[in-house]
Amino acid sequence: MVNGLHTDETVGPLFMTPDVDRNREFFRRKPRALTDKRTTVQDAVSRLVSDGDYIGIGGFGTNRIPTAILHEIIRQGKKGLGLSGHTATHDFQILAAGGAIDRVDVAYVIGLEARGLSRAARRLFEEARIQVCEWTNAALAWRYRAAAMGIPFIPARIMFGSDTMRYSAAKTVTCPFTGQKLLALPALSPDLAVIHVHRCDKYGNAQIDGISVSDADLARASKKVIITTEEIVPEEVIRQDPARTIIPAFCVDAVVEVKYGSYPGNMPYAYFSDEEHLREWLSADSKPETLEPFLRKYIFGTKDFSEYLELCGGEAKMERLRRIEFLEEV
Amino acid sequence: MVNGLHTDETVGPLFMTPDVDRNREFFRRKPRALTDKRTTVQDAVSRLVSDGDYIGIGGFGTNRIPTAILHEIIRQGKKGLGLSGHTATHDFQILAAGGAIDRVDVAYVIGLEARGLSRAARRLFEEARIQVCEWTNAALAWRYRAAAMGIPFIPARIMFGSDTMRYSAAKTVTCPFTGQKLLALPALSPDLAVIHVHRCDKYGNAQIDGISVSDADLARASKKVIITTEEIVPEEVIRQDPARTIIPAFCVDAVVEVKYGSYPGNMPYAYFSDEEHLREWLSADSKPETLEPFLRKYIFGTKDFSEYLELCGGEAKMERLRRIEFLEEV
Amino acid sequence: MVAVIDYNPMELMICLAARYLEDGSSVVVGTGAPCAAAMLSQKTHAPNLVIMFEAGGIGPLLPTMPISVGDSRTFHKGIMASSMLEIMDACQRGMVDYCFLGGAQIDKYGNINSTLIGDFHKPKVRFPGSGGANDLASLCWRTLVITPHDPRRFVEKVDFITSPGYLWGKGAREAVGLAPGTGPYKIITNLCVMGFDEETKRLRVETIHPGVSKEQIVAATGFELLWAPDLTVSEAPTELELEILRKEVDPHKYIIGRQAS
Amino acid sequence: MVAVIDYNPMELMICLAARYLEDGSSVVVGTGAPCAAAMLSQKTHAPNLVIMFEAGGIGPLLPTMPISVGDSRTFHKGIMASSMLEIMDACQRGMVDYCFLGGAQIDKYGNINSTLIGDFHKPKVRFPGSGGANDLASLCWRTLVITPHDPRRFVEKVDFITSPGYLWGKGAREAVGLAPGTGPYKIITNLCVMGFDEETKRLRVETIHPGVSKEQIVAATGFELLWAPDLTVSEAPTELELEILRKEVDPHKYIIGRQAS
Repeated sequence: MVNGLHTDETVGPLFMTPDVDRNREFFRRKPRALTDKRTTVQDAVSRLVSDGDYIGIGGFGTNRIPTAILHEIIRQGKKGLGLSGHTATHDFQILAAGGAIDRVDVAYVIGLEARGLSRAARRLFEEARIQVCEWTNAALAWRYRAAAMGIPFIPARIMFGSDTMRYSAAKTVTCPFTGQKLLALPALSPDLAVIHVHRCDKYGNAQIDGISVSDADLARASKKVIITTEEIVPEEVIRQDPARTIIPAFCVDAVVEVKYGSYPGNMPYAYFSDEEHLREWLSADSKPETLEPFLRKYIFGTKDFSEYLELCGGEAKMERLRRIEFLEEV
Repeated sequence: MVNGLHTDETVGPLFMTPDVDRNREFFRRKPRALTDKRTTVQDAVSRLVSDGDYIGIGGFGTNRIPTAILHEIIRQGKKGLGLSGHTATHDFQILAAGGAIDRVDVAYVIGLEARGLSRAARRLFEEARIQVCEWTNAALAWRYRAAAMGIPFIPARIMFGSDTMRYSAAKTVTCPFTGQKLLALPALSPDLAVIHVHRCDKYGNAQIDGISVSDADLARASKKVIITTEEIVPEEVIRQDPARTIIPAFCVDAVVEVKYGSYPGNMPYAYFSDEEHLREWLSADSKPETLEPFLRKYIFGTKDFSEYLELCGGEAKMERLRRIEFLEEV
Repeated sequence: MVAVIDYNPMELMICLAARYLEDGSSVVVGTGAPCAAAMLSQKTHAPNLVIMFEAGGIGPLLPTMPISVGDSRTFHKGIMASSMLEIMDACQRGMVDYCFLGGAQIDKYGNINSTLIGDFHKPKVRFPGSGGANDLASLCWRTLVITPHDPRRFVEKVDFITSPGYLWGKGAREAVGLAPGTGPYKIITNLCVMGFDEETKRLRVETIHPGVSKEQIVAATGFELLWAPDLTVSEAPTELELEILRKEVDPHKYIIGRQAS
Repeated sequence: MVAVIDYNPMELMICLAARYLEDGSSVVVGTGAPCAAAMLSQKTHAPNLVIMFEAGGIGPLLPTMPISVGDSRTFHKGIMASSMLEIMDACQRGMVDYCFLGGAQIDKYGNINSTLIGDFHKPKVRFPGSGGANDLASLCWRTLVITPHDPRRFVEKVDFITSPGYLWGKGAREAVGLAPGTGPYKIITNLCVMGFDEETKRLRVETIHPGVSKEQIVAATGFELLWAPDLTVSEAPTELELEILRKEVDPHKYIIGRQAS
């Protein structure tokens, strides 16, 4: 890209419409009542995940991720999903391994940060088996925010001059006050958000300890929301300290208690990530021949998340990860 | 306004520029270091409030308001201030009584909600002694948010078709994705924000219990920030639970410990509003002849907030308001 | 035999308003009569009504009537103590069903003035301004109004449109850019309940309060009203509604002790 | 007499980077060398450096090196555990001074590729993409890069501009709409430190690491480099820097045990 050739034209596909009037009609019908939304992982996935849905995952890659739901999505053989790749690391790896996704808004995918790259995930791109639109972490976070705010776009000052912009579906807009050119980021309203939290009540009023990443906006932006939680607490715990609520119940469709639910990822103030097991994943998915038996052992051969956890070392392993989280062990 | 005559033209004055590049230059120089910012009300006002400044007040009218700073602003005879009237009730009443303000972005002013209207404040308008631009509560809150986000405007779907819009300084903008007309709200970056909180450390890392109204955005949007606090706590209290921090220290310029600082307003979980004293204010400011001795007694005749509090009943009064807050008394 | 139940106009207005709030819906209320209506609604047919306050309180267990839209009662044991934009964002994305407004003037299209009487630059009477009223009227699905009924209030043309009703008629809201499907729903006064004619979007009397005549309503209204073909008498408060209103919602008679006009 | 201090290239790069972070400034870091540099900086000349992580951690008392930009170490006893947009908003409004980036390719204007090699629709090699890199490069005042120096990395033209450097030269950032006054600041490699020529905004070698020759640098760079007129030798790590780096910042040698190239 040189001076004379610079253009603000973008060529990426817009997977989700920023039509906020359509969203309003949907949200109009979404129930607000405090009803008991507790269910199982199996039920939540079979009932709320449809082939072709576009999904956003809470947390940050290997931190506070809803592993049980991700496993169940590939266990139930869901197909053709779209994904918001807002620092999607182990979450992307799981869905890619299961062949569940065929389109992705990329901010950060494939990599597991310092741990290396998932070759299975990478193959999706290098073999052109996935439709791709490029964005950035802030772009996807602001896109959630626009949808949460009920506006079709939000202006920002990123991506200009880059191929990230060129292969995105952003557009430009002029500020009517300053005359400045700004990037217009289209509202992103996933069909479904899946978010793991520290605690919530049976209605879905949820608390998160530590950083909330983009989950407040994601939960509000999404049409449906599945919450998995370390613990379901009495309503009184929520009402005792309502400033702690990050996600209000009227955004939530299903609540599933999954203790250790972020494993093998980190759950702040609870347990650290299992680096050993994440290395095993990365090693296994380097070749289709090793990925297949790995998935058979850990996902397709297990009935549910608790069987998976047992295979990975169960309570003893979690106790060790707890000690690492609390800096009692390295 | 009828069909044929409808126009989106707006005629209100834009008191503060939404030039985010200028703000960036200012914020570039704003210190980030954790330095001891404790000072007195007198020093904070004399050092950080200049005649002509445009000010935003935290809280919500008679709830969690920085009364001591407001009193001191009129005690020091500051003049020509601009104000963001984002549900400014008792705060507006104080500044109006002291003749400190000459322009206001109105969302809600003059009134004290169910308690009635301040006639002294009303006279400012009816005698055309104040420049006025109309907005709404959400408009001013989103304008803070735009400034906090570092963008010159934020789109919204309010004010259309109303005279509130006509007498505002909003403009319209077209969504490049949906073609929809949206209202562009210009970023509002006050020269100074004054916010009362439950606790903060000496650096200004602040916690608010209960609703935060628009204070998270206001603190980030404003060039300078004065925090008054019920209590200054050790840094460790903040670091113990960093998810509780609503305002980070690098936004803050001065920290003043003012116990009961929201009096006669409500401080959630601490003390209720003093309805008796607020009625006395409303009654006194109904006529210039009664306002003058009232101000002499309570503001100009007192050295500081603690003398004011003493005049109003001191600890015994605060104990009663504590009991009302905790529903032990009506 | 129908028991004769004694009630005042304010009590009637609150009971009528309460009945419009569906169970499982959400409502942004202010202080006063709207808050009383929402509380009554919750304690009768709509236990799952989600009550919100524009300063950030969501789903409180209201221990008493708030005196401010932002005081600590508004989030007492709430499901969330949030922020103003939490509420406004929820309204804007379509998750809030009802809101309540009031005002100094209202015209035949339900446009409301709570800003000023007279000239903008030197008003004869200045009021507080929009506050969140314009936001709620623009963004919530259905706007309810509880107001005294008199000709100074119900005027042909408001001096200032603070909050948009149907502006100048059908299609006008959409034409200026407001979200489709929104607008004023019912106007509840001390004389009658009015809705809006589907074709003209003009105020139309739907039920007349017991003991009130059409002439009284006409005399109290500064413009020509429409009348529903199936005009009926407003249903009086039930004994249960009154008992809950008086004993649980407003035991100190802060609201129901007030004059309705 | 100068003591001979033994250090490896990674240690040198971290020490050099650390020195660029001014006391009282703010920096967004990732994991690895940038985080080590910020920690070292804080423990030497810049105790008041505010360290931020893009997932939301602000001002932690880092007990150990984070393994993820969002793990619990990144807000351990922090001044705030916030959100991604808290960080990005702060960057966008101009409150973040420094950020660190890395990438697979970098060109003479400091444009960085961390997205792919080859064709977009069927890349030869796909990398993770921008993550927050483009955001930080667009919004922070000064971008620092710590990277190995080899000709596959320092290329005439990157296959994909993930994060903007100076694009095609002076004025280009402003021309496309990026905030004025921002851009790459220093590129720290295992061979040298490069800045940018004021006129052309091209990479310019400013200091050469001890024992490295100009020829080595030329051979490791796929485009024509500029050379500062006052070219000097990079200042080696001090004993104190190395001691703190090895004992306090990275005692397990997660970072300093790695190859720098």
